[in-house]
Amino acid sequence: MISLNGYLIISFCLFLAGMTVMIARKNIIAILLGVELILNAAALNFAAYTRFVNQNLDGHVMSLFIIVIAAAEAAVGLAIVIRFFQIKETIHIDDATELQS
Amino acid sequence: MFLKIMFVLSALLTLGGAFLTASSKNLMHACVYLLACLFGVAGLYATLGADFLAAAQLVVYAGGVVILMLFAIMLTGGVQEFVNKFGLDKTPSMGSGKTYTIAGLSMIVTAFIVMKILAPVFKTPAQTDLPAFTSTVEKLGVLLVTDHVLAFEISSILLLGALVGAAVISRPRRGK
Amino acid sequence: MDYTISSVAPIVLLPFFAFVINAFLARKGGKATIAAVFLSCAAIAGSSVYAFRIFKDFVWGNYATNYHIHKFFTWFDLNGGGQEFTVNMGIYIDNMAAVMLLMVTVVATMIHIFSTYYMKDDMHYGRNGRFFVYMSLFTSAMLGLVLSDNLFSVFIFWELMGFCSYSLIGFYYEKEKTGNANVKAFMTTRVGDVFFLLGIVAIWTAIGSVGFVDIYNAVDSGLFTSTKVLGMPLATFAGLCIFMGTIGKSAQFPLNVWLPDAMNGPTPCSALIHAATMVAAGVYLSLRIYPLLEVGELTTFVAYIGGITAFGAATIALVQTDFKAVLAFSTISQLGYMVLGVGVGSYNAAFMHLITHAIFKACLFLSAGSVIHSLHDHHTHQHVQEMPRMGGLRHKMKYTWIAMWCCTLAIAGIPFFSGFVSKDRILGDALVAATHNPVMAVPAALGFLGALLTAFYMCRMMFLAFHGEPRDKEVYDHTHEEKLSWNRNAPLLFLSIFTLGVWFSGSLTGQGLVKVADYKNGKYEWFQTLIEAPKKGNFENYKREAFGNTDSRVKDSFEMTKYDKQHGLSEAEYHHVHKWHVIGAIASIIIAFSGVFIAAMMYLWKKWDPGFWVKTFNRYYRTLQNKYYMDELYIKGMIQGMLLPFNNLLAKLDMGIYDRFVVDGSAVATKFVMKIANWFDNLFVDTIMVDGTGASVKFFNLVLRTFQSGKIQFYFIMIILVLFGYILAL
Amino acid sequence: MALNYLASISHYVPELILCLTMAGLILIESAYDRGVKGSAKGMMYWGAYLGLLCSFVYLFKALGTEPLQIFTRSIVIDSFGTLAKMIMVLGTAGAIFLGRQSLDIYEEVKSEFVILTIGVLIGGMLLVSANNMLLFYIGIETLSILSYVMASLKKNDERSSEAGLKYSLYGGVTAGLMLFGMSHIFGVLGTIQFTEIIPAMAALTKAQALVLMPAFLLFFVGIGYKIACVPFHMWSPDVYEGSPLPVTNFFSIVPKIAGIVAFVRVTNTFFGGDASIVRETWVVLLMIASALTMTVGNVAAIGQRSVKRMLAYSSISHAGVMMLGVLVIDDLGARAILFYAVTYLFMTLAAFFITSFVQDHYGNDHFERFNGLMKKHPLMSIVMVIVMFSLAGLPPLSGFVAKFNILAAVVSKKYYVLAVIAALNSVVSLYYYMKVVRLMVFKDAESDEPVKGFIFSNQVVITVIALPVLLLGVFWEKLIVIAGGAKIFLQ
Amino acid sequence: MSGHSNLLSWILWMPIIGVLGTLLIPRTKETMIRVWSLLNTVITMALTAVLYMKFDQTLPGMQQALTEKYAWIKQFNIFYHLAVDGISLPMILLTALLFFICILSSWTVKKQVKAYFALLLFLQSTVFGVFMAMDFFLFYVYWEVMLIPMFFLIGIWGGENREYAAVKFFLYTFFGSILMLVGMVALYFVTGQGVDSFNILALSGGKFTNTTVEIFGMVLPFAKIFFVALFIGFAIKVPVFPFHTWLPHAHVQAPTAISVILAGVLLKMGTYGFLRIAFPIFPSASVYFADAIAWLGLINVIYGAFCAMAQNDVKKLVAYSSVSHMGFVMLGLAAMTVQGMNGAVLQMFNHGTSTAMMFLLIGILYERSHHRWIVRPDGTKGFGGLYTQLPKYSIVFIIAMFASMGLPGLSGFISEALIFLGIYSKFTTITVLAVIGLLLGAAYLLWMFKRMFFGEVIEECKSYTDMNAREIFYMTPLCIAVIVFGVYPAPLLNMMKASVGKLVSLLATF
Repeated sequence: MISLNGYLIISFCLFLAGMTVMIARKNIIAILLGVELILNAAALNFAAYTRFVNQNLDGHVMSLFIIVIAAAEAAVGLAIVIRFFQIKETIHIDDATELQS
Repeated sequence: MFLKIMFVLSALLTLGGAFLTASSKNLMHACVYLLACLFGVAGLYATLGADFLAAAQLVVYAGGVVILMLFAIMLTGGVQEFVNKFGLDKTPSMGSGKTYTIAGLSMIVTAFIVMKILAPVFKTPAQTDLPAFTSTVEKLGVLLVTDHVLAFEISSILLLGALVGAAVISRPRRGK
Repeated sequence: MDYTISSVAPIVLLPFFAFVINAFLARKGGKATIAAVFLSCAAIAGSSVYAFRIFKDFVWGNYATNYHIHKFFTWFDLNGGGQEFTVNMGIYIDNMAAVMLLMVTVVATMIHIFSTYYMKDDMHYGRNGRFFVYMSLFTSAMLGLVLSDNLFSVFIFWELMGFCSYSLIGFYYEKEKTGNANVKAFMTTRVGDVFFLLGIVAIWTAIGSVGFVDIYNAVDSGLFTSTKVLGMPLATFAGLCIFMGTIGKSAQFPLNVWLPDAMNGPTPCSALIHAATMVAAGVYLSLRIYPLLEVGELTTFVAYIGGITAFGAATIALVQTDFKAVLAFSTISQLGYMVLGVGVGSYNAAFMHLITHAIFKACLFLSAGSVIHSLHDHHTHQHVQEMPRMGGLRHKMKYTWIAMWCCTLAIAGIPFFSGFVSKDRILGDALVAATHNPVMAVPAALGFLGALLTAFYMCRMMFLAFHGEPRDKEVYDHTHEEKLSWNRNAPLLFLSIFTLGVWFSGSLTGQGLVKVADYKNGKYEWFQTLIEAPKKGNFENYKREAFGNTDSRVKDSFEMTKYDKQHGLSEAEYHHVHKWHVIGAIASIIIAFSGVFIAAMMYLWKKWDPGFWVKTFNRYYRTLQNKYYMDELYIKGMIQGMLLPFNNLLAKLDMGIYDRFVVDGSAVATKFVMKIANWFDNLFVDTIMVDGTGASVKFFNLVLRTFQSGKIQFYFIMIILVLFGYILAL
Repeated sequence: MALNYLASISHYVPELILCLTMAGLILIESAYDRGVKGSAKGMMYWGAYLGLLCSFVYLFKALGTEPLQIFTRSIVIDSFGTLAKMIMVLGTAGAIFLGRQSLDIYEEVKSEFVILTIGVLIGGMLLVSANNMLLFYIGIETLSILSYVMASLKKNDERSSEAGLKYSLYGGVTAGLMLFGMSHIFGVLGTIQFTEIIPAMAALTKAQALVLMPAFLLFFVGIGYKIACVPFHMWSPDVYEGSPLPVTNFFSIVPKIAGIVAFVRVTNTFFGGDASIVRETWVVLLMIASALTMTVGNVAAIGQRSVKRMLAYSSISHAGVMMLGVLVIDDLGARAILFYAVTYLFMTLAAFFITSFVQDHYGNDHFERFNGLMKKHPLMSIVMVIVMFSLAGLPPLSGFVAKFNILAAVVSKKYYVLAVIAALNSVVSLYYYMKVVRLMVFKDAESDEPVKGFIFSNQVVITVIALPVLLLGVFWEKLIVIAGGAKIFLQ
Repeated sequence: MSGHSNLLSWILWMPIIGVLGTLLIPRTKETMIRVWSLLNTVITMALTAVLYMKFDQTLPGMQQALTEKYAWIKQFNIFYHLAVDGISLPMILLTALLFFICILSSWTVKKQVKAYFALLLFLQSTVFGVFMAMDFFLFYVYWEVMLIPMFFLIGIWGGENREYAAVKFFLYTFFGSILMLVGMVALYFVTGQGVDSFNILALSGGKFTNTTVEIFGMVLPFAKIFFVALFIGFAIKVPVFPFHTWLPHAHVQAPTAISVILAGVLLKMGTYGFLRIAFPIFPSASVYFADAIAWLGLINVIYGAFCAMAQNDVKKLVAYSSVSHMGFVMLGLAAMTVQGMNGAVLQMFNHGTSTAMMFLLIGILYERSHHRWIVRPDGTKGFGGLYTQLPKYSIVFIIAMFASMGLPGLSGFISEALIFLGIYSKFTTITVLAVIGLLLGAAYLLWMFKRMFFGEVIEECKSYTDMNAREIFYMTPLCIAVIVFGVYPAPLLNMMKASVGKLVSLLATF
């Protein structure tokens, strides 16, 4: 039960959930939530592989950095969102279509 | 056994949190569900013997990112015409049936892609003799100042840059 | 006497240098132009001296001997890099060329002299000079053609003559219609020329040379029949192609339409180019390639072309009222006789007719020029060319009248005149051919009919112009009395001397009778003896030799009876031939006289009313009753008389239907095709293919823009889809 | 040779200098009040230039030395990377120079612009020399996260912030995908070390190798996004358009070159070994991607009204051309890419410089603004003509030689069809490049007003930038020798 | 291997010296610029004359004594390799002559004189480069560089629709040459990147007859595939149907001197490419595709002529006539016989002179009339009675026109006759059809001449003045060339025959 497959399936589900959020949601902050989900899926994979396949702690290091960088990215992303909100007074993603060919 | 219960609980927490994050109609709720999900992932880390990771997950994500998100949600709730008092118009901006349909279809495709990766992995026989849990903190610490010292150090640049960047962006325009 | 380059080349080079110098001198005007005119005349006179020297050697000096001067030089070669190809140009003079040279130079000299009269007050001097520039160039080209030893150089000179013809027809360039006429002339002959070139190329490729001698040798060795081109023997293909050149240049049916229009040029140029020499060069060419026509079994075709032309042109000439137009059509008709002669195997007669025709037709045209130049319409300030406005001119221009009558009799085929000698032989040979091959009966019959018409229309022309009463009194009155002058009458009279048959045949009357009188001694038949078709086995002595200082003449003496032996005639056959010759001679005498008689009855004695014929064959027009007041009506009647069914049909076919629908029609078709081509070029290639590429790029661009919607989630979906696609592709 | 810890530092001086520069600049920026901004500005710029110069000098010294792995094999220092870094340093210097000039960067964020460019440069250098997935990821994120900020640097401009937004969202997704892929690669191969991948792959069965392909594909999404390769390019026109012009200029040089060079390294690492079935499939995928990239970039560029956007699209197509060098997976390709990068650097810099001047003066950078520039500013126009023709790949300009090298690399592997597609694309590209030339030279100006900012120093700089474009087209042997010497370190 | 003489380099770089000089002269001193340019071209002409003297006509192939070879890019074995043989020498002479004449005819250019002459001289250098380069890379570089000055010359100094024409010209030719680039690079690798991999001379000789290439899994013969690539590149330049549509636009819009260069020299570069590169390198493929080339040539001849006839713009008419005449060159090339090939090279030279004359004459007329309509779109006559009004002009026009339509005694004839002679043995049907081209060629020119020159002088033509001394001066050399080489083509043929023969011998072995 506690096997690689279980973790992989969980991460797979996380990934799918994250992608769903990113595509279905129209709220920009919600989309950022999706990003976090995806990153977590990847990080979980690293940890799972380390545990079950190769015991290479590099995987943990990867996960750690993913967590850290995700935080940084979230910070910058949110800052941009807020700036966007201040300018456009909306956080609806479909309002961000000023730039198109 | 404890491990199994913990795994099941964490898994349920993770998956449930993820599902609810994806489906909740309220952004604030979604954010909280995400928190639950991240807790679950931390639990999963714990079941994998990645104690340091679990801790970091809790600290950085639960303590940092999600709180940041919540602040952001609050900050963007200022305009009444569009949104309710939390700044969240429940239905339109959280996605509609149409968008979920599209997302669902996309997910089928995505699942296909990922399954292409996973299927052979699933087929490989599981390793039976897993090593016993040991604390990874020490090893990780050693790794971080030996093998991955550069990554450890240079990520400061990233963080510094992110800091500056976030500051630049959110700083109101001078002279106004 | 030695024949080196210096004794032959001046024939061509003198007029050519005159051309080069005149090209710079002539336009200066004033004395420079006079000098130019003089230079031209002197040059051609000089070449006639050289030509005469050759002629003397060939014809008089060494009687009954075949002479060939055959020298070459390398024009350019392509030897190098392991490849060999040489283009040799050369001089080839045999008896025919010698005769031709003399004829061309003498006629040209006379015409040059006459031109100094004709062109003198025609225009200001600069223009006069220009005329002589082209004349000199033309003469040198014509002489070059005669001296050529191969088809390629023939073609070169041939085209140069075409250019001169073009320029001289367009001499009065301020007239719109000269522009039409010269384009028409050049283009029509060009149709033949390109095929000529094709024929040259075909022969060159097959036998590696286009020298006449090499061609004859190849004919001997059977190369021309064994090689096949596009499914036919090379001889047929090449012969046909080259004969197309003849058709174009000699204005044979169906390319005869240009010659009447070519009369837009000055009359001396018509005389030289469009009557005496250039158009005859076509016949000269077909004589040169006669073995090809024979081997290629084209003689019947050639005979039909000649017969149809001879008769058709003559019928048209019946109704012409323009002085020069009658002559133009008669030229076509006579050229038809020559071609008919080629077709029926009457080689030497065809050539003889070429010579005789050149002389009397040049004289006729010069006379016409003399007449036209004298007649002025003082209202329009134009020369008068219409016969209805002439009449009774013999009183005013006696010498012209005499000269012209000589020529008319010659062309009409009256015994003792040169035309009879030559034309009668052609007709006789046509009869003989008809007895051998019934198909040939048609050209023969056409020839005889044509002879009748020729006599008729020529005499009609004479009667209308010179006899009777002046029909346009005013013009008549303004015409000055002709005075004997060196540059007006002397050339005419000089040429008219040579319209006598005695120059060409030992007997005064010609071939048929001379055999009766003195058949053992064919000595005086110098034409018949010297000019003979290139035949198998004759050419082993024709060596090509590079230019040096030695005389490379080849002398083939042959016995008196060689002519008959050569033909391989048995006694019975000989008698058969002779019998038909006699019959032909008698018939043609009768025909000629009856033609003259009918003309005289109609126009001179006015015994027969031409209106009668008009009435008989055309019930839409009133009978013309009064002979004395017929000046305008007569012509009108005559024109309406053209509605005689057959003539009408022919005339229409030639000038109306053919010209309009085939020549102009092909122009229309060409225009249509080129419109389509242009449209295709603009629309299809340009718009769809080239700009269309641009359009498709733009369309693609539009598609891309649709993708680039600016919606970030759409981009996400795209990523997924693309990954999906890639995974599927894996 | 692999060095550990402090021993490595002596080989990592260029980056460290830049880190110090960045830190120093932050200090300077924060130390001065806005009242004395003027002198601080100068200091900032000179500091930045100094740092870049030192870095460049050190890089130059490192050129041609033996490749070595430092920091316990997490970084590889080889000539290939070093040359790429030099190019990026130059590009950054150019971008900073332009940023100082441009009115498109507000005065109050100019110092941040400098800081961020150097940050991005550090990220790029990290990416270029990364020898494991971790540093690769950190490098790419450093590049990206700072780029998000740069894209939205034009505050209060909705387009700019939208650009940043899109960039960050797209970057987040692709980073996630890439990590997801990486994790599986890690799972199968058991290592994050690039140098260990070739032996690890050699040990794989075919079935296992096939597992890797989708994972690689996801990995490729991350890089593909960075170099804006079709079909992961969709963010780039929007971001390029929304960003301030100097930022666009910077984006189309430094991150792109870093991405490409890293891509070369990764591809060579993964597939440089034997010609397995994996490799063949991968090459085919790359072929399709690169052909699409070139075509889409070019075709989209045709319809643009704004020169900046046109250049943005054209940079996509150039990335496609450079990818041709990637997919041949050998030294010839690497050499061609380096050469291409050098020329591309100068051409792009010059083009953006001039566009910037025009935009600053005439308000926008639409094509019509270039009308009749030849009469007003011959030097500027001549440079622009040279650059445009060079971008299109006309001899004797360096763009041609670059394209020739790429084609040579492609043809050496006998990918003729691809070569033809690349060739045809350069015809399409000529069309829109020529449009600029046409307007400048053939048309009459809308107004006689000259561009004000085009002072002598700028003229000198533009000339200096344009000279290599011209000279490298003729005297390119030296550079090709250098680029050819810059071998990729694999094991 | 370094050269013994730097003459070729001098010729090649002399115009560049001219460009530099032009740039140094102040913008306002226009006459000085003109004189300097003229002087420069005179020097170049003198140098080419020296080249002609030094040229050994008996040698097939390259002249060793004149060859220059210096390493350029050792890494790729690219050399600065200049040489001449009998095929390129006539072209070089023609180029030198035509540019001299073009400088003279451009005397009246008023717009941006400095840039104009600089570009013109630059163009000259690139054209020389194309004809001298024996390194494929060098050749390609010159081939492409040539487009740049041409683009500006058409685009700035052209007619009202000049931009479109310039762009079209540029894109079209660039498209063609880029395919050539691929072929060139492929050759480089097929030969193993050795010292001679870019050496045109070393590549030639049919080394690739048995090489194959795999595209999408199909094994195809290398030579044929890349012959097609090269063919398209060169065919666009010639231009061969259906790649010809840039030509009328470019010709019509270009200023007079540029039309002259375009028709006189640049089109020849296409056929020169065949002779120098496509045929020697891929002889087997050339023989294989000879049929196709011949048919295309035939279409060129006929189609160009038809199109020419439909034109009401006299310059366009002449432009289309170039299409037609270059079709003859293609026919000659397709023949691959000694006559055909020599004819083709000769035709390249002769067409260069005669068409140059035509364009110059039209330019002269245009300076007076400022339009080129034979018949205006509204149906009125554009010109009429020019013969009466401009007698000298008319005579020169007649010479040019008849040379163009191939009148014996003028230059066009020999080459066309040789081409027919060459092609007949290989393609009889095509020959029979191609003679129609001769007919049409005469027709459209004569018709044009008739409409413009005959008849009464129309009102607007009465103000035209006849050719002035300068115009006569620069028409004279061309007139002389047209006549002299028409009467005695041996000097030209002697130059080329050895080299051409060598090529023919090579092709004959396949």
